[in-house]
Amino acid sequence: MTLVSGRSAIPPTRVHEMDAVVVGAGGAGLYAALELKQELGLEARIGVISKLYPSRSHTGAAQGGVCAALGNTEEDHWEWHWFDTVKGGDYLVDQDAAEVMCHDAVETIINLEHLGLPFDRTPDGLINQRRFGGHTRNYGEGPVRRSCFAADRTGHAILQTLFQQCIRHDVTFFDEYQVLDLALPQGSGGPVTGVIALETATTELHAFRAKAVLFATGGYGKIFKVTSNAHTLTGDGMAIPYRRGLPLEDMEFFQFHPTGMYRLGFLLSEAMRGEGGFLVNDRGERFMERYAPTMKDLASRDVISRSIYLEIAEGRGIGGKDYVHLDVRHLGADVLNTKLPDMSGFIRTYFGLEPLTDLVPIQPTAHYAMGGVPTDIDGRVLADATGAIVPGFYAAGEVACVSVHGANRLGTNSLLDILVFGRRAGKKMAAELADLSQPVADAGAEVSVQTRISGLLAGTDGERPAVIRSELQEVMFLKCGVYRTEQLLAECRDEVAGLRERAQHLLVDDKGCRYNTDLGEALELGFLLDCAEATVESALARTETRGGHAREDFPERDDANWLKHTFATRDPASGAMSMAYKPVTITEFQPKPRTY
Amino acid sequence: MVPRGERHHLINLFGYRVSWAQLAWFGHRASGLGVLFYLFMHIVETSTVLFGPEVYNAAVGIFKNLPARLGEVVLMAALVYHALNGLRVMAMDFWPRLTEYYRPLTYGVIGATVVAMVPLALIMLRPFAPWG
Amino acid sequence: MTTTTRRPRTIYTNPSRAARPKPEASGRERFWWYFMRLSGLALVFLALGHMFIMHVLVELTGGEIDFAFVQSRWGTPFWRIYDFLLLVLAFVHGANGARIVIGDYVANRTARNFLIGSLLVVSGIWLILGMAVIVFFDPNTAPPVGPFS
Amino acid sequence: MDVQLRIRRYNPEADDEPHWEEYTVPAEPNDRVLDLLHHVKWYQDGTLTFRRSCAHGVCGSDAMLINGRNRLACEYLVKDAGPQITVEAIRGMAVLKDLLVDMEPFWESYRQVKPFLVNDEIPVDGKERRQSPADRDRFEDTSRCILCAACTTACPVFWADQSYVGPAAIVNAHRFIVDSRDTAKEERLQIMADPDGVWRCRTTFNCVEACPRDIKITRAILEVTAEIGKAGLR
Ligand SMILES: Cc1cc2nc3c(=O)[nH]c(=O)nc-3n(C[C@H](O)[C@H](O)[C@H](O)COP(=O)(O)OP(=O)(O)OC[C@H]3O[C@@H](n4cnc5c(N)ncnc54)[C@H](O)[C@@H]3O)c2cc1C
Ligand code: HEM
Ligand code: SF4
Ligand code: F3S
Ligand code: FES
Repeated sequence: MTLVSGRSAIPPTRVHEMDAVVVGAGGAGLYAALELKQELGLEARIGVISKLYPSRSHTGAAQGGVCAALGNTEEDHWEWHWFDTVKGGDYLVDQDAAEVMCHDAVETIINLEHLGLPFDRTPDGLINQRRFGGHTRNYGEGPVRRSCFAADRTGHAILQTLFQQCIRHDVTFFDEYQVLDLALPQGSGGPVTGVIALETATTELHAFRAKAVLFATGGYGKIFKVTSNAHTLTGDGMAIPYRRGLPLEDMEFFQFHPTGMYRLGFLLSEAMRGEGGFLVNDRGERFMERYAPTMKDLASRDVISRSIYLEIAEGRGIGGKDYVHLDVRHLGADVLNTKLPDMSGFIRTYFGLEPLTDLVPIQPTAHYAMGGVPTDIDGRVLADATGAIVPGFYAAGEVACVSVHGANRLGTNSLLDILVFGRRAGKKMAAELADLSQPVADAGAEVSVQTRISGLLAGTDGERPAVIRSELQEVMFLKCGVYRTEQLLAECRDEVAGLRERAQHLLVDDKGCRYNTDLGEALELGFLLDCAEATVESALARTETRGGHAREDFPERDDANWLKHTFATRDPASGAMSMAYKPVTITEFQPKPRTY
Repeated sequence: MVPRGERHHLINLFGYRVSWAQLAWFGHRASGLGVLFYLFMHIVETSTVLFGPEVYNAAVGIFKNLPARLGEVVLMAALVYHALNGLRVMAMDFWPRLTEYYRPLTYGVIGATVVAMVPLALIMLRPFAPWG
Repeated sequence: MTTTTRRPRTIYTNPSRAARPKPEASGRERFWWYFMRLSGLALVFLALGHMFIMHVLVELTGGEIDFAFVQSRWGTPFWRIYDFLLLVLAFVHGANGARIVIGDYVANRTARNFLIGSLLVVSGIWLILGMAVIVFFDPNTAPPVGPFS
Repeated sequence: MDVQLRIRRYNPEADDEPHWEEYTVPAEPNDRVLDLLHHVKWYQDGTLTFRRSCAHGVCGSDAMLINGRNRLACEYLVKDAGPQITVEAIRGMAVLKDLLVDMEPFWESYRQVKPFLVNDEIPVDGKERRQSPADRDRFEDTSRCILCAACTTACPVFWADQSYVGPAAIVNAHRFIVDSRDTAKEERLQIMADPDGVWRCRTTFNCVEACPRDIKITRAILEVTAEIGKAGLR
């Protein structure tokens, strides 16, 4: 074993035997763990491994709401929701998966209420609902109230409720353990037999042996400079299987949310527009009336983000700069303080502006990964574009791509995604557990993780991870952001490759074993770079404009050639990238031009 | 300029800025303990009545000078403050909604103590004062 | 070279069943909580009244606190009962307050129990002494009487 | 503009005692203290250790004692903090490294209050349980807690004795005690009536002043106390 400069070496790996392991304690992971416990009984050894305390997960940041066609405040049907999801995703949605999601939505939301979620209520005590971008009545006729919410912190309420119920159901938590690799002893075909994790408190390695492993590690927004995502959303759960030769699906589709706070990136929820706020340019025009005459400021996110960019490009940004204004002044103190208290608070805290009297500077911000680890509708991870399954390996939440969001996710559909598919994955794992093989150790993975860590700790010269990370974020935002071209993407690919090269020599200041978060950040940088690589490759491959992927050189949607998903794979041995394609499942709704 | 939200804090004690409300609590605790200590002494003093007038009058006599009288003024202040603040605490205890006004209530208690103590101190110190 | 001390971090399993001490004697603290408030209310009149009479009225009327004053005051049952109530309530209120303060600052169980025990004993003795004075004082007999004679 | 940042550092592997260190960090008025800490960690001294995630006050990771008060580093702006900023770990918890403390006792208190809805009866129609907006409003305030521990570690009673269950745990008990759907109220009140429960609050209001969510903590504590009074526990 390698000795780390003057310190005791990393001690031998500790082993934990579990029935099933969930990686990630956001909405998806917690719901799966809860479901596993409920299905298998309290004696089942269900471990939730999370690099953050569960209540810190980014699900808690989600604001606007979660939609389900409950029809509590006006007529609504899950089929309408299904249509909106497919259309919102620019017809790249797998319609069978979206059908499952929209149908299960109703029952899932009710179940959450039973678990204790503090939804806002209608006067007769039902779950209250409000409007949200892209959600329409009767297949596109006009906005509908479909989003269920708990003030403007629905995600917080979901996260807390699920965490609380997991406590009640005796789930075993391993908090502040960072998963670094999969146990995949027989190569990328599987089965997956556990994970290898680093205990942040002690820098010890732990091998978790389990028959079933679920990844629910969230997104990777930190590859971009301006993002609504947390510092900890570094795509670990995508990069790990990718490194082991498993594919990543639809990585070119990254959603830019139209209303990020200028320069800071934090989100001002769509709920602000749902309640009646609107965007204005330098001339004071409500420019969305031009781009989306029906839905106006509630059109889908990609449409609005692009519209903002066009306004800015034509010099109508505020003061000619790269932002526009959100106007919520007319909503009144009551709405701002009771329905949107957190949003109003952000504006006051971080801008020092008063939403009642001031216009709020906003700019599109990198928000949500539509792509990710490909799975079927039960969370089982796909080994390739033909749909083969990796036994014992599941994924759910933002890390996964089922694909219910296609090329662009509708607001509130992500919380729904993590809930419905987190829950389904939990159920499926419980059902399949008996048939899965006994876990075996993957000594190769353990050694390679050990070597990686020892190497980082031993290095005495090299670049600081933060330097490389900020360059990466800069280049991705500029060249692989809202608008893309062949040339920009090619430059971006080369620069990312250069950064990957430089990242071979990192300087980690902290050589200690106690809470070495410096080491943790260096490891996360590696994951970010892998995600960036897959994103750029996929973006280069797709020569059309669809949803969140806008190519200036291919401005039209190209259904003839591109009604298919990209599967980006890197061969672990040679390092060669390859692209494969999987056709979109179309059952009910034939692709049509998308107008709002 | 005092930074936003800092106005309600007096001093930085052991690295934590002490708010008026925290000071009020500390004062309540100190005054309560002080009065309790006095009560101990007072019982000893008073118990001398059982030994007859000479002993008692001598015992009380010990406290008939300026320093002792000043001590009694402090005792009075402590009790007045403890009582007023106790009433504030009790009011909030039984009407939790009043907690929203804890700042004005705290200022009120401190102010009222000061105001009440001016005439009380003047009266109590009269025998030792030039105007007495 | 510094050595690493490893403190095993707790992994919480079965949290809803484990390590959840049964709440002990919950009614006790509730009683004292209410007692502090109700006695406090009574003390506003008793203690402040007492102070007002002894230090303000006496001063304003040009009187003097001496044996004769006590003699005349404890001559009426009203003042005896008044002072008895004041004594007991103030003492129990104050002593319980001191117990709370000890509880706040002395975390060590043994030390805390010892201090609170001592407080109890000392206050007990003092309280009995005080009560004895009020009960046994005989305004008609000038020479020493009572338990101490 | 440059900011003087004084940080109380402690590395258990190297130091016997915590000590203060000073850093000069470039800053804009609208920067958060968290940005300054990041600047130190990323470009000056990678060993500086603290927790953080969301960076905008919703995850509760980064409660610290900054300029004499508990606050979230990501919610405190340089323009409010001034050019001299002192940062140390929240008090009353064991410091494990620099600004990072042992949160286990905090979670233990949280778990102690049974922070989960108990009600296993599901409406026959399979729909949601009904709850009037007024009943829903009763726990609106306390359900906003992000478990940042700023309140508990600002409480003088907790500083002196960590066996006090602390305001954060009481807030989370309140969340369920006043929820019309919950069926374990008795049990929770029993827990809250423990000698280390609500009785130990001395209405100091430090918790209220520290809470980044402006939760009316003392009010919640006293509402729980009143409920215990009503329940007539033994
Ligand atoms: C500001 C904001 C607002 C949003 N608003 C909405 C909304 O209104 N409606 C909506 O539907 N969606 C919204 N979203 C999107 C939605 O919140 C997220 O997509 C969703 O919460 C993701 O949940 P998750 O369970 O997949 O992952 P997360 O909640 O992100 O959790 C990830 C978990 O994985 C753990 N983890 C990560 N890496 C590792 C590792 N290596 N080892 C161990 N553990 C690891 C983390 O500790 C964490 O517990 C919003 C997103 C943001 C950023
Ligand atoms: C005059 C009327 C009085 C009122 C209204 C009053 C009220 C109160 C109240 C409400 C408390 C509880 C405070 C809390 O829980 O935070 C308290 C505590 C206390 N009181 Fe009094 N009290 C009075 C007189 C006295 C007297 C005469 C004494 C001394 C013998 C005394 C000594 C104490 C002590 C030592 C405490 C504990 C302080 C603490 O816990 O910080 N009080 N009082
Ligand atoms: S009550 Fe406020 S300060 Fe306390 S943990 Fe919750 S959010 Fe933090
Ligand atoms: S600071 Fe502590 S004493 Fe009570 S009011 Fe808050 S819990
Ligand atoms: S980092 Fe999330 S609250 Fe500050």
